[in-house]
Amino acid sequence: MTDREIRWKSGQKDRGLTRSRLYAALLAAVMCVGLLGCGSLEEEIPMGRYADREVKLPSGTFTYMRACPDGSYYLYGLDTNLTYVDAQGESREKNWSWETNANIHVKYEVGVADNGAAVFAYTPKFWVDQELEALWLSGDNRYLYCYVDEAGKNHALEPHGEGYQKGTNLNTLVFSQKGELYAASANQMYRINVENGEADSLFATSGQVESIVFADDVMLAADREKAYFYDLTAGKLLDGSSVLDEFIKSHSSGGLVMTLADRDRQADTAEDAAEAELDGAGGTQILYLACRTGVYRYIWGGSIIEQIADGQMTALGDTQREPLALQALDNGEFRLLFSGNYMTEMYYDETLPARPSKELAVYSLEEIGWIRYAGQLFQKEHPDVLVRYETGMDGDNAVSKEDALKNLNTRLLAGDVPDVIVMDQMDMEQYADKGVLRELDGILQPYLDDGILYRNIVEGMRMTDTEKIYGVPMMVYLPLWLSEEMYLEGEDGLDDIVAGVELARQKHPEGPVLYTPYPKDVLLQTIPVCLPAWTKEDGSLDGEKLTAYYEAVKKLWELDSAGFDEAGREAWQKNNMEYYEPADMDMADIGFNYQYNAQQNFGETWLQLGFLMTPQVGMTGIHVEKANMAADWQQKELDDEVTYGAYTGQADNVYWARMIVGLCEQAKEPELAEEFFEALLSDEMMRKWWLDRPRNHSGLTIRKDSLSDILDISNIEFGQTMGFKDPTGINYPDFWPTEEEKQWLYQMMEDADCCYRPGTMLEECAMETGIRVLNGELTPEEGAKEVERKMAIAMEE
Amino acid sequence: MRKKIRVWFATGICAAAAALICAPLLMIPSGSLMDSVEMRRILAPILGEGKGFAVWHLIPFYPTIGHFYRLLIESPAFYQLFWNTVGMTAAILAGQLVVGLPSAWAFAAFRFRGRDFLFGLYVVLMLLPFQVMLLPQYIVLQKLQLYNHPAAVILPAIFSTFPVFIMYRGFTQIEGEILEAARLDGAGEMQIFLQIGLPLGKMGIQAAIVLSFLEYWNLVEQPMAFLEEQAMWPLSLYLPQIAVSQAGFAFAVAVMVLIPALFVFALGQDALEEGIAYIGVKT
Amino acid sequence: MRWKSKRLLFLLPGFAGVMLFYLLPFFEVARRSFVKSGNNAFVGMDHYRAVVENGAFMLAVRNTFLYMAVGVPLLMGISLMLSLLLRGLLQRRRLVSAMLLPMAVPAAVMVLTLQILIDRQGVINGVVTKVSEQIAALPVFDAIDYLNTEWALAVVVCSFLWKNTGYMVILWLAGLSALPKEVEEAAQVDGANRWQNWHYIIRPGLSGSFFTIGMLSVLQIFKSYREVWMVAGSYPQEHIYFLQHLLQNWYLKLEFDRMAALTVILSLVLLCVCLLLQKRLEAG
Amino acid sequence: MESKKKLWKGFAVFMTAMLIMTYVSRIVYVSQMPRIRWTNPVAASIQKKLQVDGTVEAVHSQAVTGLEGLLVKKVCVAAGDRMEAGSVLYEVDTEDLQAQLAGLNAQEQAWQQQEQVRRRDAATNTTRAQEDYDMSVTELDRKIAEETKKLEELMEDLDTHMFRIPEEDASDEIWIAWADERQRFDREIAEKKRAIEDVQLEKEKILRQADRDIEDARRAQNAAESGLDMGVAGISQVRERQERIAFLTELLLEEGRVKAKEEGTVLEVMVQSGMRMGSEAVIRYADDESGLLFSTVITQEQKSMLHTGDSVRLSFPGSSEEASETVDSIVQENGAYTVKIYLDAGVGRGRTEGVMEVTTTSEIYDYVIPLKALRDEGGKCVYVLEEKNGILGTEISARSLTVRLLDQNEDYVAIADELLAGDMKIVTECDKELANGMVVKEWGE
Repeated sequence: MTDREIRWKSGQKDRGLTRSRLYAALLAAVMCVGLLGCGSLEEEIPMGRYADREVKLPSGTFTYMRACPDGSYYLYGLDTNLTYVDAQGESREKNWSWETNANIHVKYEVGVADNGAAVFAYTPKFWVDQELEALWLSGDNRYLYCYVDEAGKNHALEPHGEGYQKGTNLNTLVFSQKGELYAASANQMYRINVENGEADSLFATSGQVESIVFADDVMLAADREKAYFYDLTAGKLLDGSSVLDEFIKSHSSGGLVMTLADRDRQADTAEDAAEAELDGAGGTQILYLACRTGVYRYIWGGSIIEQIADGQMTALGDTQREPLALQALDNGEFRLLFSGNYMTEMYYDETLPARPSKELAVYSLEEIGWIRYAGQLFQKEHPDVLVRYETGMDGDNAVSKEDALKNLNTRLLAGDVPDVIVMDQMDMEQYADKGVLRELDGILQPYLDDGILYRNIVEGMRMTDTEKIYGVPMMVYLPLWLSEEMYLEGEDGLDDIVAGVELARQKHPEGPVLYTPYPKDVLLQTIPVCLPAWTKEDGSLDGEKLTAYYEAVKKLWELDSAGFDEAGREAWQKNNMEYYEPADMDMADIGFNYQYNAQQNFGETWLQLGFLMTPQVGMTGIHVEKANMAADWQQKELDDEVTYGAYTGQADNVYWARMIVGLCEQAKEPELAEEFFEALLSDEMMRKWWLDRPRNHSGLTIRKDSLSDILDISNIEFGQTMGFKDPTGINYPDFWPTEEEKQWLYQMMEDADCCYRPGTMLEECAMETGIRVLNGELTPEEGAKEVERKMAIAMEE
Repeated sequence: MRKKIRVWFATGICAAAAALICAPLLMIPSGSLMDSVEMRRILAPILGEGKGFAVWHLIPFYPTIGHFYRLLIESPAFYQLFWNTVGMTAAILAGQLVVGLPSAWAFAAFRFRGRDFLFGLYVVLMLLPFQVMLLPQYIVLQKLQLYNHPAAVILPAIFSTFPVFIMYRGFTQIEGEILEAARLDGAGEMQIFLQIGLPLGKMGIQAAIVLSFLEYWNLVEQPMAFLEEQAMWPLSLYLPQIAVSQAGFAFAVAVMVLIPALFVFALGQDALEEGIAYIGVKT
Repeated sequence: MRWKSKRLLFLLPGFAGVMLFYLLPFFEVARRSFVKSGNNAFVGMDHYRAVVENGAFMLAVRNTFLYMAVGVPLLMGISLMLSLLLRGLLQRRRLVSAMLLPMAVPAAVMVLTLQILIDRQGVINGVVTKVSEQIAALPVFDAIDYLNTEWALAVVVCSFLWKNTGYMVILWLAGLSALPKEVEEAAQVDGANRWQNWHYIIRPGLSGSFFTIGMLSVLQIFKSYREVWMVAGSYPQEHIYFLQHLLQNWYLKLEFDRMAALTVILSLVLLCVCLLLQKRLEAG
Repeated sequence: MESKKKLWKGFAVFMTAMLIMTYVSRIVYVSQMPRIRWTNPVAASIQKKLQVDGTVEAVHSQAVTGLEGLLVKKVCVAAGDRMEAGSVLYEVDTEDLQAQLAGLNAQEQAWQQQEQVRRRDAATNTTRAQEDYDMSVTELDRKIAEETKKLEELMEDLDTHMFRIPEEDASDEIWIAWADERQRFDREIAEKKRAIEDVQLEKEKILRQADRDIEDARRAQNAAESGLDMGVAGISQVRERQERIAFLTELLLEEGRVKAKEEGTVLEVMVQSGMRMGSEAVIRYADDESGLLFSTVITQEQKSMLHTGDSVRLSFPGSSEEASETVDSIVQENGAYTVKIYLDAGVGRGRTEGVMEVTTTSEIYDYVIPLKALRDEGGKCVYVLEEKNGILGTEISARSLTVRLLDQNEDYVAIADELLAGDMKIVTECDKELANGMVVKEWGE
């Protein structure tokens, strides 16, 4: 190309540049659209909720609080003196002479008036009056009453009057603002004149009235069923409010307290209150009700009850405490006295996020339904905790196990450690050696001492080198063979299995015996019970055992294939192919839970090696995901029962550990993690899981009592959910274990002590080489050497 | 005449080499048109389900565009990831130009103590495998609050030493005298860089762009480590673990990934050719 | 001095980024290699000793060195030869694009095709056995399980060449194009045969490219680990057990301090090689 | 250069195509997404309404029995007629009546003569029996008198003996003799007493025998008069004939018209003219003061809503009449339950069917959702909306949650489960078949 030519080309290029620049601009525009796609907007959290702060109580335990309109209140406890706390918080004790001889009286109820006068219901320790003592001894513990005026002068109060039933106790004593005493017995409401004890009965009640409030001249008395409005001046019962009754009926369990406040003083809540007028009572009052679910507001005489504070994240929500008294303060705050001598003040705080503060991080490699369920339950019980459950790999996406582990290790090394780790498919020893896991002996000791857990199973998890336990399985599978007749006699390992299959083969020359369409299946069924035996004490691989294993497996494979000629096997594999994809099945999910629609051609198999996965399904019809033969045979009305039993490979008493839970050493919330661990191990959690989701195959719980409870839950209770419907819609009824079978199951759980954990490196090597041995590429010896070689490198590292 | 034979001989060999390299790639378009049943049947031996050897039909017996339909029409996930990848790669390339170019120029045009040592260090950092850098970079990103954000992949890539290394080669073609002459004429460093450096190093820059594109278009390790939210993932993570049952779909994805790459090659090639021609004229 | 500060201005942004994202992390790795992972107690050379004495390390070094020794020269040679041939051709552009294609294929798909081709019952074995059956002369070929025998390394090298040839051809072309045309034309006028043309003109001109392409080949060797791992898994056949397998397995075993030590050793070795090469090639 | 421009154009076209396809595929993806509507579970009680039809009939429907053997000439009432006391029901054929009457009278006379003869024999027997009785009484009285006299003498001897007690110092023999003497006296007195008793016993026995004889005689006489000796059947037959004669004569007086004895409504007439009546009922009617009975049959499941003593609302089709009644009895018969409600007086007069309605309100359940939200996939479950973030950012997906069923009516159901929370969004409507984990969108346009 001559110079001119090139320049020409380049020149032309210059003019051409403008159009290509246009395309470049277009390209840039397209690219920035892509960029926009990447940003993620910050998710805004709803702000503002009610929180509470504890109020320091004067010394002594207080069980009664009388709120006064001006924000001050009286406190009283059975073994303390009446204490007055003014609006600023200073407390003054009232010392009455009557109080001093406290030791002679056992005080039960008390009622305090605004001016400090009080009435006590008590029983003297030493009876003077024989007749009363007789009454008392006869179990009718009738109270005596004493009135103490504000000065401290006391005189006995003997309620009498034509409507007054002598025998009943006045359990609720309340003074109105005008200082009149109103008392309620189990079914009657009285007004008692404190001077002479004159009691006139006002109205009958269905239950024991527990709270009484006064609005000007209308009294509201509430028992656990309904609220009674009583017009004090006219002296007659007014018609009640159905809304209030319904609310009281549904919220009185766990403690319901109420108080009244003038609407005008409740500045902020006033203007949005509905303008309802109760006839004659002048609706200037707001009734506040506090119970476990929160604080509610009822406009006197109105027809709606609104919730203004959520009890969840405050002391109200705490199941251990019960609210005893409620006081509405001026600035929309509330003061609450709880059982257990605990008082709080609830205030509204804009800055607090509506979300809980503490966070519990739970990690597992794959999604485990039970753990998520337990997390949600734990969160419901601990409203101030957010349980964040992360999984390394979520089903469909494509992060491989090594990548997920790499991500986890990065976070562990960088210090961002989860609180609880579920180590299914993970190498527990490695994390234990590196000090990531916390030893659980301390926590487990009480469980083991009083025999709650199966000791052998927990001991099975003990590390050989450090003699400590770092992880405990929540559920286990037990090996179980199942066949139409007694092929497997004793429990002496692999040769017994081979002998059994030979027996079955002689009986049924045609078709499969063990139902293993692919080489992988023979390995799947036998590795779990043999792998634990392959590692010697010092951790090295036991070559002969591995060779013996491969020889036995080869024999099994030949036996199973003997039933087919070449073409027959191919055809059989073909018709299994569409529901069963061995290629992408790796050891992680050999737990027999792959989608296996073998029910159709089940009839041809006579001996099944599987794992028992659901406790509450009877032995006679063992439902092992892969081998629900019984159900099939039952339908074929075979006369003889299905026989079953435990089998062993080279290792005996093997149990398959599932949901191995461990706690992290540098967890951010160690005591919360411990609490979660104990919640997981609690009987309540185990039972709830089974009651709520009976049709699941998470395994047999390691808690003795829960296992027996679950097994005892009668079949009917599960009603419609019993039975297993396979994809083609055939419904297999489950069979309920008989008593003798239950004992057999408990015995198996007792002596299972050898732990098998899937997903280790040895298992993967053994599996791959095993397939090559069965395909004839390698002899069993070569196979064993191959595995040894590979493991050598791993050990070497 | 001899010259013609030699040319023919050369094209023959190169064509053979190109054919050999592309042969396996032909499996991708053919695979993308094959439905999963046929795929399973011909790959049965590999899956351990049959005897004999697997065979590959370059022209599928039962072709179907089902995979493309599922990929391009049915679910918008592909596009979400596609634009993520485009955005990320564009940002990285732009960033590398803005940052890498001056560094490369600095190495090429200036003499300063420890230049060679620093350049050697750059090369070593380029060579180090990502596994090693995973943890420390994670800590750095965590501190910069960049974890789980596209910048966690973009920033480290922008400051990668790979483009610097390649662009440096482009600049070394320029002899020192021209620079000295330009400096004598009183040209500022920036002017020298823009007037002389850029045009001369154009070839190195375009090579760097193409090679960087190749590098970051199929990036796997970094996004998997630093991006938790799937919505930010690049295309390469859409199907990193392909089971045979999804092979057809994976091949379809591969086809869609190759198309933009083809354009970039062609354009990059073009620019390269031009750069080469341009340089030829200059010197 | 004005120039000095100006010049620094060029290097500074890039260097700052490199410092933040590469150098600092590298020093962190180096620090961790001298310190016990749990309580940061200074341990000195224990980790290094542990690494060096480790059996797997020796195996990995031998394999990696073998892989490099075979892979890099082969790659450079083939791509140089191809680029020399391509230099003169007209359809150069299309052929180079074709060769570059494997680079653009996502790793996962490339692994899938590889598995289909080189499985014991894979396509290649199938074709070869079919061919050997037809032609009586050839001995009967029994299927080789490439991944589980010594052939594994051959397979890895072939896939390495297959993927990176196009890549290197571009670089060689770039290097060749920088050579002055006139000198070559003059040589042709003097009747220099091809070999002399190569020896006296082209080879010296390309010395700079030798270093770049050499380094980039080594880079591609390290980058190819991902494919090897996806095909052969964490514990492959012993011949293809490379340093990066060791790194990854240690990482999975949380043995970060040993991994750090190995990284430091590796990077020192690379640095020396690089500086040496740079000095010799620059000078030459 | 040409190819360069073409390439840039190609690349740009490709990128814009991809951009457009992004929107197209998103539209397609969203259009296929099932659309749902959701609600929050509400704390409420379940109201169940049970509406059942039933029949109304008389409690114990009265029946007019037919007159045996008579021929019906004309029937004057039909089913459903009102009838008052005395209104004519039907008329009997008078000739046939007279013929039967004559036959009966003849039988009566024959019987009368036979009766006189029997009565005379009986009278003589009774007088003889009376005389035997009187004689035996006087003889026995005499014997008793003698015995009692002897007893008194002995008593006096004993008293005198008692006075002659020997002194203390007397010798032993005297004491012994006195003691023997005293014992002898005691013995004789005991014997005498025993003798008197025997006589009295014997006297009573004879007297009783005598009474019985008199009694038999007198009864025989009565029987004779009353003709008892013909045996019970005979007597009744006689009496019956006499009654029938009386009745027929009275009917004859009425020219054969049979009248109603009390007021009521005719329910059913089983006879027509020209038919000879048997002994069974001819007309069934409901008399007024006995109440009406509403009865219906309900299933086992409905039984749970109804208890004896509940108040229900009854309405009668075809009339605006309504009443609230209480359930009197619920009886189980082979799987189903019959409910019986006795209507108060005046309710449901003249109606034959009624509709029973009962509404029950259950206790307050925590989580009540519309029935259409409940799905059955191998166990009751509901779909709950939750956020799921995948490749396409955060999406709403429906997760199935197995629940326990507490109570339900036609359109609401009360469910229970540990994981349920008030703020959960439960899917009520969906335009496609839902599966677990499916991505959904809210029901926009």
